[in-house]
Amino acid sequence: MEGIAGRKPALIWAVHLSVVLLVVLWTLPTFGLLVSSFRDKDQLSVSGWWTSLTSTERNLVVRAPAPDDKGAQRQEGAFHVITGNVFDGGGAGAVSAFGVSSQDPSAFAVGETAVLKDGERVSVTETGDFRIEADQPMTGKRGQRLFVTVLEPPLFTLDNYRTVLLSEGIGRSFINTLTVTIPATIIPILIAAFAGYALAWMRFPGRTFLVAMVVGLIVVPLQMSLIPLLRLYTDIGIGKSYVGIWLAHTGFGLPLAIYLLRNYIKGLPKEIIESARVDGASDFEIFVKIVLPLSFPALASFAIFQFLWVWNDLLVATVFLGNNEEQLVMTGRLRELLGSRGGNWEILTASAFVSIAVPLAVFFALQRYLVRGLLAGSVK
Amino acid sequence: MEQLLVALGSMALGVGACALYFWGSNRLLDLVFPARSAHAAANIRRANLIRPWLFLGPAVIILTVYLVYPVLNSIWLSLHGRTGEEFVGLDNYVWLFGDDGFRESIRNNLLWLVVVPAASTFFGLIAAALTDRIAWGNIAKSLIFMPMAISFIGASVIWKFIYDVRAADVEQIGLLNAIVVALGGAPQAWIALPFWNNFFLMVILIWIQTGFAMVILSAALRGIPEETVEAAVLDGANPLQIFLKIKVPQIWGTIAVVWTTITILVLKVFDIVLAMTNGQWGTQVLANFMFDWMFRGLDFGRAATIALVIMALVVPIMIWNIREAQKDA
Amino acid sequence: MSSVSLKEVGKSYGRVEVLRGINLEIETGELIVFVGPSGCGKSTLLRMIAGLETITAGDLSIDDERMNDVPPAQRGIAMVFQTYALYPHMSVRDNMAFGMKIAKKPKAEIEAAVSKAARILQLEPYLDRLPKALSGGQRQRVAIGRAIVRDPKVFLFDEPLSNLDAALRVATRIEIAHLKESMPDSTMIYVTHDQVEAMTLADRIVVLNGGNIEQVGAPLELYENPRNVFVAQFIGSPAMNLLDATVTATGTQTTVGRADGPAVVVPIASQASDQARPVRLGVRPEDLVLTEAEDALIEAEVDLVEALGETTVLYLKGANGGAGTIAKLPGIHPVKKGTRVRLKADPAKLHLFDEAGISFRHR
Amino acid sequence: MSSVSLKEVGKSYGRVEVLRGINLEIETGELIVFVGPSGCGKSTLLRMIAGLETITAGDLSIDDERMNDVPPAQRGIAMVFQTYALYPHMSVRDNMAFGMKIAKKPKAEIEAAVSKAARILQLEPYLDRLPKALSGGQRQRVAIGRAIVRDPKVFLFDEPLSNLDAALRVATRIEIAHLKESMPDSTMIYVTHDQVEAMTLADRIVVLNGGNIEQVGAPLELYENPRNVFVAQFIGSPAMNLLDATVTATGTQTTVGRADGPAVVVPIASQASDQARPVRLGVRPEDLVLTEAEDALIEAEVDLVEALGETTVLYLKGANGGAGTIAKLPGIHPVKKGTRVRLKADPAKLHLFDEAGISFRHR
Amino acid sequence: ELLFKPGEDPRFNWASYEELKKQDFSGKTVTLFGPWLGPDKDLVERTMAYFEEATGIDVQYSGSDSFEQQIVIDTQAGSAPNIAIFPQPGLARDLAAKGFLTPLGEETAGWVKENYAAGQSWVDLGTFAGKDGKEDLYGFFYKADVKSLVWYVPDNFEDAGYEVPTTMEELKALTEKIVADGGTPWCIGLGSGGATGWPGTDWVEDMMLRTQSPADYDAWVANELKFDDPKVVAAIEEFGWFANNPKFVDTPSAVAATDFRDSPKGLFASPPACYMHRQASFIPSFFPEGTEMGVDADFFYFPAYAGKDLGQPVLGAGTVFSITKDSPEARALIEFLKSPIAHEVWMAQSGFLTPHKGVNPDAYADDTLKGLGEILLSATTFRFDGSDLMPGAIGAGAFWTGMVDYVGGKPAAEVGADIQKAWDAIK
Ligand SMILES: Nc1ncnc2c1ncn2[C@@H]1O[C@H](COP(=O)(O)OP(=O)(O)OP(=O)(O)O)[C@@H](O)[C@H]1O
Ligand SMILES: Nc1ncnc2c1ncn2[C@@H]1O[C@H](COP(=O)(O)OP(=O)(O)OP(=O)(O)O)[C@@H](O)[C@H]1O
Ligand SMILES: [Mg+2]
Ligand SMILES: [Mg+2]
Repeated sequence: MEGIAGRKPALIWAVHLSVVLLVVLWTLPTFGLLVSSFRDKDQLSVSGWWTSLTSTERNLVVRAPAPDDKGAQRQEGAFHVITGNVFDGGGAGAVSAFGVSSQDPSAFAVGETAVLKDGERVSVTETGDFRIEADQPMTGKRGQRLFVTVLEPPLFTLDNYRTVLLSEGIGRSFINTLTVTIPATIIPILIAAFAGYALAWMRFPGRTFLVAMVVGLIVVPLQMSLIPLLRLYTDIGIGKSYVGIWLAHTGFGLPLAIYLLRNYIKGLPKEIIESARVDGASDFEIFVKIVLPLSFPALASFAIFQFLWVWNDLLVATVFLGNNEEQLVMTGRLRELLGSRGGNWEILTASAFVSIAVPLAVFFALQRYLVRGLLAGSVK
Repeated sequence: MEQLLVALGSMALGVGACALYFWGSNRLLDLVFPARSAHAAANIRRANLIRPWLFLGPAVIILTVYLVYPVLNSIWLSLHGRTGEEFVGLDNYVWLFGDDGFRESIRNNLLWLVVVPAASTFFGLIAAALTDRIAWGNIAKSLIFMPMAISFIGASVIWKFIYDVRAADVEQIGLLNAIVVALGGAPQAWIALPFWNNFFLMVILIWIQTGFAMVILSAALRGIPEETVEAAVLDGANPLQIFLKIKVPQIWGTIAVVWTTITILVLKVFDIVLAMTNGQWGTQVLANFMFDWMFRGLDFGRAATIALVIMALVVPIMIWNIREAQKDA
Repeated sequence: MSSVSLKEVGKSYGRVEVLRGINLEIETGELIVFVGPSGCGKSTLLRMIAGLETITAGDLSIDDERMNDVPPAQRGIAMVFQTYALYPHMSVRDNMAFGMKIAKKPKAEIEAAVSKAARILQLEPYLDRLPKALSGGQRQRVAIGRAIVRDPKVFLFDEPLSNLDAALRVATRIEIAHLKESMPDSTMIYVTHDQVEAMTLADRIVVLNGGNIEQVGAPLELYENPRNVFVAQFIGSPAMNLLDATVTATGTQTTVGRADGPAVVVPIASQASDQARPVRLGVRPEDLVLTEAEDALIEAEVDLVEALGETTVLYLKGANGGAGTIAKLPGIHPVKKGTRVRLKADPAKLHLFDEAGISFRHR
Repeated sequence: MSSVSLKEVGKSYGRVEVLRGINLEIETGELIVFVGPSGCGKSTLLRMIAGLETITAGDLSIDDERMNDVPPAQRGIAMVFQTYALYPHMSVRDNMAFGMKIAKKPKAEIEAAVSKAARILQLEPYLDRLPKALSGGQRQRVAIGRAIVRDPKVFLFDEPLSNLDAALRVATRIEIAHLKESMPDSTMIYVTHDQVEAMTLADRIVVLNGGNIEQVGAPLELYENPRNVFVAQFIGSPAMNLLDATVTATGTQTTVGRADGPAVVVPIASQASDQARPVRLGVRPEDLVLTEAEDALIEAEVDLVEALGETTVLYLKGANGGAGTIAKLPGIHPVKKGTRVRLKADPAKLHLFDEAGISFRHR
Repeated sequence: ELLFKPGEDPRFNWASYEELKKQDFSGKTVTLFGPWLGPDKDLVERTMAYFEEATGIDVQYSGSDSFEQQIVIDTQAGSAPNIAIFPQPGLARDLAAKGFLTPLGEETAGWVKENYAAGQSWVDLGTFAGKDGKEDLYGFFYKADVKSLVWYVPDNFEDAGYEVPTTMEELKALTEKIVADGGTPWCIGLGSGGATGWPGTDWVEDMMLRTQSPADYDAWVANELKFDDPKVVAAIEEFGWFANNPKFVDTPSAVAATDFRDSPKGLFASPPACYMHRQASFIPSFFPEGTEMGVDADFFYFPAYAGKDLGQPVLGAGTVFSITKDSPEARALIEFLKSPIAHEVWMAQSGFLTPHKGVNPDAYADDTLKGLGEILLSATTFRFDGSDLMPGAIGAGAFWTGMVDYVGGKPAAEVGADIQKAWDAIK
């Protein structure tokens, strides 16, 4: 195909460009999230992530120490002075203008002196040092507000991740999630592989019906099952436990797993299985020694899906595992972080990224099996 | 550390118990009906009658408990009132078909059912076709597939960043509005924009599912015999004609499978709607509608009725799939 | 070391009867080949012997023991499949050892059996490779090795060579012939639809057609003395020419008259009742030779000439556009398309079939 | 209606040179066959002519027009693939019409062209079927029909018969021969590795080996007068036997002496400089006949006998375990394995090759 | 580990703490499940620590922001906690009707009536019909919120020369004056993820109390006064006067899409994006970090019309403690909630208001809280958040959607009719 004569190079360029466009469109949202998660939280909420490399102009409101506070006020010659720096509370940058009233926050350029109604004089330098002086001692419980226009350099920080990762119990949740996810990925695969083999290669009455049933059950919305199942668990004493959630994930993942694996196993060459039979292998041995190794691509690709699903699941986990410290899973923990800090984009971004890191790793590790495994057998 | 051990222990226990069942039950069967004895033939025949059920046993039991029973339970519930105690006949169904929320959900769901599978498959097909022709196609594929690994909730966070809206006079931090503003438009509250907001939500699922469609379709495209394409080249077809008239028709089967899978997903997914709008601004869909009635309305009868409608919507696809499955059974 | 006997064996898939009333005795050490057109039931019969298909009628015995209900592994057979059916995830060594491992044989014994088989088949250098790293011929050798290792009473081969290219097919065929020689006690049953394979390998050939046995016999017997039209045409390539004729005189010799040629006297006995019977006169293309004689068996226009150097094949037009005859002449003959040629044959090499297709020699 | 000319054509994939310095003039109306062992570059050459592979060196002209950079569809060629390459989703009719539809030909013209091709190939009953509902032979006919419809200057065939079974292969081969006859003006280039096909169909055969042309010539010329050992062994089956020898006398006839047999006088000229030269004496298996004479060309023990009825093939053991010789005797010969036989050959049919493998007749 | 050492701080009623010690439940546990997460969770745990310390009961609190779904599933499935903390009484009533709650008994009802300001109304709010239809006290209110508040930045008012309005008329005038001055008066955001729309319901409820009589309000909550009644429609339109005037709000096109947690940030922007924000007493949690209450931000009572003689109505809300799985320990915990110390310890931290008359108001951590507490205790008319009292399908469904639709441009009458229709459908 590559070598066809008379091909136009323009066409090749068009293909490259289109792919670039597609890739950009598809990665841009995630990329934005990634960039955002490293940004300073104050910048994050006022400027788009695409501006993160340029300095941003921000209007800050700073309150000078209240005159009534001890030690805030000094006498310098004839004047009573309050000094400080607008960046005392954090941040950095160059001040370009300031104001003393919310009505006109950038009334004065740096270096100028603003005179307040009560005669106090305020000046701010470019580095953010401010000075308030008055002829009489100043009074009041509220400090003077200073409005400064600051050109802030781009700020990147790992704080967001620190907050998320170091938040209490996240390690525990990580282990909990693994405890849920690994068996909840392996058990359905094991059960489905056995069932898939039986449905593909063993002869027994009712096989066709079972296959039809499996396909039919793929579409059952799992929300229907939550309450009856939890009631059942409570009745038989499983309650909220790992066993319960493993089985639940197994149940919900099973129809698709059986369907995919059966298709794949059915597509294995008949002769290989017969050959093993002639070699004296029982069905169990055929399954374990021949079918299982040969189905690895299918197992892996289903594993990806089941893993992603279980890892990202919140509903099933909260229903069957409970919310207490000992049992909370990652998604639950992150949602808790979000729930209590809904407005904090920085937590939102970092925690969203933390939550997709492991699935992404699993995906990249197993993706090469994906195609082979999923497709074989399902399409003729 | 101790947690870790407990975790490892219970994982091993869970997986081990499952493996042990299969191994043990087979072993038991072989002991009861030994294959190398006087009645070898009869024993083997008897064992072969039982063995499929050993293999299928756990699957059948779990499917029954986790899926069949809840379906039956739902049917029963749908004929009962909110407490699930008084029998109300078909009242729930009558109510449902007269309900505005339901009509809105059905309308939106139909939109979703048409748009999402179509768009995902379409973009997946385009991506597959294009990435297969270039050297860095695999990298491109991985990147396009990446959203698949992101949870619906995570995706919602990501897209909130795209659809975010600020007052017209401050800087937009939502990408879409930033673009609109840069082009001289006024910022829009995208997810509140009647009717169109449905599409903004669908975009999220399309974004997620395109990778899936792409991966599968790309495999199918590569399975097309090269010679048919070369024959078409000789016949004078241009690349577009080859794609549309030669390649696409040959992978219809796969396209149908991809389409079905995404369709089923569309009907089941409620997370995106829940997280983005919870059905406000006219974006209700059935799955979320059901969720609403179950947990806000606390009316299990109605929730079950909606669930059954969701299932009913998939029945045609289900029948088609069952037929396909039986063809090679 | 074992004889196989089939008694009235039949096979039905539901209502479809695929094989019926198969009777066959295969002796220890024999190499029997099943041939027949596609779909005639060769593979099915073989798989029934292997135990991979249930036998729906009749009895199968190996060494006088009824085997109908014995599972494949216990029948003492080994099978080589057309598609090799190697376990793709196991090395050559493990492929060959699999059966013995399943049977929990001691390690040393397995090792010995595998290396012996590998030596016979010259597979030693490949023992640790995976099947995908082997050529087609090597794969088929591994498949055969796997069978040898099991030390079976009966070897079953289902078209083992049909996935190989022509040159490899010849080479592997010769290898199988040598293998047979080196294991004189093993019974082998071999399925093919390639008659060259059948002719060259078989002690006896079983010709199957439509679920029935048409003829059983040594290869040359089938060639020289086919029981009926089917066997006559199936064995030999190009197929035997058949000329319509009518018996005009009977006795130890039979005279037949023909519409489009002279009468022929064939040295085959016939009865008086055969008088005036419509028959078909069979003559193999390679038995025809060019002649100048007026009373040639065949005189026809040449439709196509295939000069292969070694032989020259003439495709002759039939009378009135009917089926033509084919002649295969040794060496190079400068015959041109469109010329008329005359051909004769040694009367001893002619065959005579009645309306039912049965050879006069076999009545 | 068109001639094809290749001038110093070569092809490299990156550093790998697959074809080099191919010079070939194909005349209008000729049927040229490319043969050669697998991987020698036959398909690559054909695909370069088709435009499916770029030409990395030299010039390709069709009708004296340089074609190197012309896209495939504009070259006036049509190609038939080994795997048929039918569009599986289109009916037979649409398959044949596709090219014309793409070219936006008027409906009536398409209709006429399709029905004409269908008539020629007897495909009329199948026009509305999908390819999957056709047998292999029918599919290949459709593929040929698709080529005919395009009314090309040059037909290209890439092993069109190798997916068919033996009987169909013969039948379809004959059909192609007829097709060629009915279109005397079309140039055809045909790739195969089956020498029977090559011999029977070709006007001229091009023998390729390792990216070079070994010999170009009419089929019988190659058989009777191979230019070198490669061609000699490649054409004819089983391959020509080669016996080591040394020139002992030169002149219009050459005498060679042999270590393991009597001296032989071959009616081939040699020069004085050839004296004492080590040579190889070639004799085709089918040219050997049994003899009782003491001074037989070959005397050896029979290793294996393949009795095919029509012929009997003897595999003879070589001296000291070396490569044996093969003899192919017409008819049935009651030779037993293990006996010693003597074989002679007509000296006129012997070949003589020098150390470089070049035939003495071609020097 | 106790935040305030017993016996030390005289603001606290340590006697009530000592009283608790008389019970001994060592080794017992009680499970508590509520909606509080993060800092709120720390607060409740720190408070419960006193109960644990005194009685030896281990309190296991877990929180979930999908509490509403979770508790439904858990009660249905029989795996309920001992005590559930409902953010609103509506859901508790539904569960009581299904028989999943245990009555708290006459004695507790009497206690609430005695000790809570406007005791009877708290008792009424916590009294539901059980499965058998019999009315009982099922919900114990602990931790209240005042909703009729407007938050502002005093300095901004000062800079612009605005006065805190004391009547609705003044508020409206101020709103228009700010617009005339070129500013934006209000920040309104109804967004709340899955619960989007609820802040709008609070507006409407406040407007109902300011335009109609308390009796009408009660009738409306019980749907005796229909949603499409002109009175209700008028209240919705009152809300619209503020929210639907593009000049009055910060992001007019995105009122519904702006998250209620982001919305107040406009107050603190420079220049201010808006001057006022009407929201309940919990909102300071979402003010920018370092905001000092009383200095950087303050509140004033969302005023009533001077022209209408409806007094000073206050809209409030509260969390309801109910026993979902009965046990002596659960009972003991309810008893604990009655003791002043249980209130005072939380009051002294943050975000806690109580109608308990027997606690020391000085225990409030700051003046703002104290002020809020006073509003709660001295309201002439106190009414509970109506949407919380309506059935879930309305109060947490149709009403929310209606608000979203309304700020999206749907006429008030239609919105009212839609909600009423939904209400009719659930009967
Ligand atoms: N499972 C089945 N159900 C019904 N008919 C079957 C089944 N398997 C095989 N047949 C039929 O049995 C007949 C014999 O099949 P078999 O495979 O034995 O033929 P064969 O002689 O081996 O042909 P080939 O040379 O093509 O391998 C065929 O007509 C086939 O269609
Ligand atoms: N894309 C490629 N890159 C590198 N080498 C190639 C490529 N395609 C073909 N070749 C090599 O070119 C040589 C010629 O290949 P070609 O397919 O022409 O052989 P062929 O004579 O047609 O063989 P066959 O009879 O098996 O079809 C082979 O050695 C092959 O390995
Ligand atoms: Mg080739
Ligand atoms: Mg409310």
